[in-house]
Amino acid sequence: MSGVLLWAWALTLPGLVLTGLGVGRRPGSASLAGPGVLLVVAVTWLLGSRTAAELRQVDWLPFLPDGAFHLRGDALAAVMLAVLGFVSLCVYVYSLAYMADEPPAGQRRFFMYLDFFVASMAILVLAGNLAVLLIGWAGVGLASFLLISFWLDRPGTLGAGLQALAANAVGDAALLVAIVLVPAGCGDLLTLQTPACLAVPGGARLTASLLLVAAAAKSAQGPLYFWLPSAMAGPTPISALIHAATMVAAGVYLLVRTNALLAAAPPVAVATAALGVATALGGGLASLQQANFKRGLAYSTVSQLGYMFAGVGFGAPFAAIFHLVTHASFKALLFLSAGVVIHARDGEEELAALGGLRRALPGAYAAFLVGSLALVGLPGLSGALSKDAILDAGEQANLLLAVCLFGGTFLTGLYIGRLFFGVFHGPRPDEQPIHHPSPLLLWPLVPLAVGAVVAGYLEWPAGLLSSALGETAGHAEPVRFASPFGFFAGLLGVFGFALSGWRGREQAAEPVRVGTDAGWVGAVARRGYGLADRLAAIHSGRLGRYALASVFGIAIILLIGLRA
Amino acid sequence: MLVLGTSAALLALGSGGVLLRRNPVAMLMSVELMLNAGNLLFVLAARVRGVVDGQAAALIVLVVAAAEAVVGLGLALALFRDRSRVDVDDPAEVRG
Amino acid sequence: MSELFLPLAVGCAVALVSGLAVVLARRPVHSVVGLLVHSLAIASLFLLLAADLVAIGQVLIYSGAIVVLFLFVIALLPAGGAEGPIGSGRALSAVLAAGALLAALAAGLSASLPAATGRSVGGVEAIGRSLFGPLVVPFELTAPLLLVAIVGAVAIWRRQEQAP
Amino acid sequence: MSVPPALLSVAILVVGAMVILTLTSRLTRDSTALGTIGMLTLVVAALPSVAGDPLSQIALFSILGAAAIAMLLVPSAELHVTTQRPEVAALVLLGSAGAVVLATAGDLLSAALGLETLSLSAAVLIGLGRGERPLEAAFKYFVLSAITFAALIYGLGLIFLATGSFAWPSLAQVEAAYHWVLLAGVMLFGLGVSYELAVVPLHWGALDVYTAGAPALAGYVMAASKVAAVLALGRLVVGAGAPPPAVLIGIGLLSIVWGTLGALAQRELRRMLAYSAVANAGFLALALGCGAEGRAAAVFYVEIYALTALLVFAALAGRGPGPLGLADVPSEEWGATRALGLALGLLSLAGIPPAPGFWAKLAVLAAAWHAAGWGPTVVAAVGGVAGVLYYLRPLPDVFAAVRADGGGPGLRFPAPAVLLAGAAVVFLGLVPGLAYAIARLAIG
Repeated sequence: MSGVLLWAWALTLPGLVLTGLGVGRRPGSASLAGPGVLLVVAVTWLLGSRTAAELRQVDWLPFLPDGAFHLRGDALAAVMLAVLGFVSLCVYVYSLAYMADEPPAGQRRFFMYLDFFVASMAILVLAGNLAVLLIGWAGVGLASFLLISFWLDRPGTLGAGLQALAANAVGDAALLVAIVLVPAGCGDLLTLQTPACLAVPGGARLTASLLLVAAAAKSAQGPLYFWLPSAMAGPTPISALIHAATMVAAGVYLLVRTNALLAAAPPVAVATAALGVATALGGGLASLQQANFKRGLAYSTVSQLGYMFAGVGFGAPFAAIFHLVTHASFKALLFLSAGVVIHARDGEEELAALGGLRRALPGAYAAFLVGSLALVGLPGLSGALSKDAILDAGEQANLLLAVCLFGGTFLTGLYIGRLFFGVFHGPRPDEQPIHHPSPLLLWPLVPLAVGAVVAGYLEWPAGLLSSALGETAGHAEPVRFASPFGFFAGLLGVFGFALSGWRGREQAAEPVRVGTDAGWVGAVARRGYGLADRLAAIHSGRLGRYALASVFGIAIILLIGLRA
Repeated sequence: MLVLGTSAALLALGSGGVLLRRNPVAMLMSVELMLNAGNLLFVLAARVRGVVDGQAAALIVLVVAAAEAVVGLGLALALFRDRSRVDVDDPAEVRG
Repeated sequence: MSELFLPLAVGCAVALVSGLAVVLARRPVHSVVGLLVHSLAIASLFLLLAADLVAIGQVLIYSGAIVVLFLFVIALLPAGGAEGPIGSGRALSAVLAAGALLAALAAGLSASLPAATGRSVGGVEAIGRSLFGPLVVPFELTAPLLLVAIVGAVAIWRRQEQAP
Repeated sequence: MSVPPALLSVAILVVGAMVILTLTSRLTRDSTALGTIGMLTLVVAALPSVAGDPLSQIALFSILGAAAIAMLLVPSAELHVTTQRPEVAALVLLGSAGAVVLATAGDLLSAALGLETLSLSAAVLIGLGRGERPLEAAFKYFVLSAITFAALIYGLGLIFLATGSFAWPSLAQVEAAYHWVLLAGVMLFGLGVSYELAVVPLHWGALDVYTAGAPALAGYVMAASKVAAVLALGRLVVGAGAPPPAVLIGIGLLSIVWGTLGALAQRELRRMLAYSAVANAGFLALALGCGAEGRAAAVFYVEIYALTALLVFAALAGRGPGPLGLADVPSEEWGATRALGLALGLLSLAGIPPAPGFWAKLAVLAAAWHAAGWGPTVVAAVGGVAGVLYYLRPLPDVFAAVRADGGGPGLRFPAPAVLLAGAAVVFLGLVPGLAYAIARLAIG
């Protein structure tokens, strides 16, 4: 079984080829088996003997400090694969219906991108060293770009995809530097913190900071958050799978995987926590200001990823992974039920045009309610337990940050309540027709809703998840839970949620305009492209100028070379 | 020393000519000046070093100069023959 | 060496002045005449440096073939190859660039030069030994180069002549 | 006297070219026979590599490989006069001969002759393209190359003055009095070779050629000259210890920044590729300045880059020489082979692992970190990842335009070349260690 786990990343590739060749009556149906088998493999491994497996082909890339082709299948990887398989299976089924209006070639392309994404994500979590991690890391970035830009004829999709690429590129640059600066023989994700591997100027702080930058870019933290809301230009299933449940959590995964390194660099750990808390609060505030349904949810994702970062920074990698697991199911649920709404309204995403859909779309209504309550942390639901774990760790590690995070739960209640009541309650703003969703759109919501309710009990009270993860997610001692801190945080969230309901639909739909959208990105992009245009304009095509520049260049380089 | 200085000056003079002239043929003639500077250097070095290879190399470079002139003039002729004005800065449709 | 100084100086001066004429002459034909004089001056320098065979080659190939080729092409160019006025900016930048190149070369050459000693070598036989001895490979490699030049010139001409 | 294997290959290439030229009138109509003779020559010319050293092996394999792909593309090359295919094939062979000489020459005078053979054939090859634009590009390329070649010859004169021979020089062994003369000579010679590399500030002519030349021929010119130039520069740096590493690194970083910014500004695919070629040349120059590991990385990089660029240009061959605006990509007629070939090439150029372009960048970065430290590594890393912003831009359009049945009859020819180059790219991506090991042996 362990050997199969190592090669789980290849499971969706047959589907990719078959779909590409046009197999299957309904485009994409040939791809369905991939994530299903992936889920089965991961769960079987977790329920079975849980023997870790490794594959190490040394000197695959002889020029790197650690250029082995190195896969490692362990508990952390299996948990991530299980989440990936579970959410992607739901999303695949959902997409069969959601994308059914596309031309067949487009549907096939969509599923091929999805298959490619799942394979890349699986490589990412199975990677044993930085070099292999990069394959998955870049692969998911590429898949994200392609899927954000999937609807090419719609304005802004390409720009949104390029934004995602740009933010990813920042992280990739940091990762590239990290991969070459470690001493020879280093690169294994688990041994980066050993003294031999920290023998570089800068040591643990430098390496850990570079990984933090990479993770922040992938998980839309801090100033690099800007691409995630724009990424909502892609189809909604993509927003659920890639930009909520799995890919954006890759940064969290990386930090958890290398948590020993973070522990060796306390200042960076504090920075991680602070970054997470700031993003959790900022994301929550920003969500309140969105006029667009999906963007509101996207900022919620930014905010929740901030909780996970805070958990890692507090020295509780297990809490972060736990929240990652619960968040994957309830956020995917929220997005998919939002997708039902958007599909029913022919792509309408503006909050001002949505409202009063409670009776017309009871399935989506129920699903969104469950997801919202799990998100705000209604005691007993999954989100409550995992958030509790993070807050609890924060209380012990850094009380000030933990209190800020505690306050953040109120924001969570406010913004999700605003979206929920704004879309489903109140009067209908117009009388546009509503398509009733096909069963294929609704069925995938059921397992996700179940997950959103019960995922927390994977850990509480029996400690199943922490015992399964063991050392792979730090010293995963079972969390205390039902701490007063966490309990009151849940109540605060519910209070915020109720407050939004009480304020009513009209106010809810009205976005609070403060203007925290990333202005700096636009400015940087304008400057950059302006500079590029000016530089390109130097190339006038005139031979005289070119010759002049060449002779001057030769003279100057000769002078410099003789003086150097 | 004198000849060495002359060759360096010729190289610079030729490069100045390439930059100054708008006529492609004059430009190529200036390039020939630069190549002549190199040849002068070869012969001088053969003398200074007492190695005859320099002179032989100068002969080979003469051949190279001829080959270059042939191709260069061919291209210039093809490009400018149908134009009303001969100016190397005129064909600027391709902007790298 | 000292008895050679004066002739060498004259040769250099003629080479430089005629080179200047090539660069500055307003009409291309004058440039060609300048190139002819320049080539002969270089050949005389070769003679003074005891490179008889190279001098002969210079006269035959340069003065004989290349200069004539330039003349032909000028005749074929529209308007006799007359060029437009040259702006002062272009002149200034050309002088500056040439000056920069000269300065860079001077920086390399003036730093440390040994006294010009040397002994005269040359003669047809010695060059022949060189061309078929140590330099046989480069000598043979002129063959593909010339082949490229011939094929290239013909092909470019055919391109214009047989264009649809 | 035994003939070095590389020279034997050169002789075979020249003979092949002469055979084609002799039979021109017959081969004009029979493109199959033309291709057969051309490919046969290339295969036979590759045979001597069995007896060669790693340097000549790598030079022969990469240059002749590029020539083979170009030979497959000759039938689809957009020529001004379509009856000139035999001349084009002959010039490809002769240019390859020049490139092999430049890369493997035993002395500097031979290297200079090889360089001139290569750049003259390149200028003519480009000049034969359809329309006025290729001719203009060829003329500019030629004049600029003539300037740098004259500087190179002067540098060769200085080297001869300093050492009294045309052997590959060494700064460490020259008499102290001639130190500066030799340094100046090596710098000028190196700059002359760098023109083929297309680094800033000698990139102008190459930019025009990559932009306006017929794709089939521009790809070949780019690949052959970069491979040969890297090998020659690498040998120069090993032997002479000059140009100084700082200069190479400086030129490299300048080219990376320049090429990246320039490519970001482009709205046309060919021009974007041309500017990105400058950025890639920057990586090569940077690597050449980074010690033994760096030189190996440079050779590794140039093999992969040349192959990938050939793949991209092969995929663009046959569609006509005109500009291809990024906005017009969807309306192009893309067969599945060409579209996937283009996509694979772009992915590799952008540095998406496991495409080999990414390994090449990593190899350069690793060498840069050890030899040049922080600053250059970070600049190169940022320049490298910024590539995704322009290389991947057309990708969604290309994928969306794939039709299994697409591609008219005129686009049939490039398919074998695309498949050949694509297979090689995939191989290098999965087994990068082999190519790196050979590169290390050749010039480390």
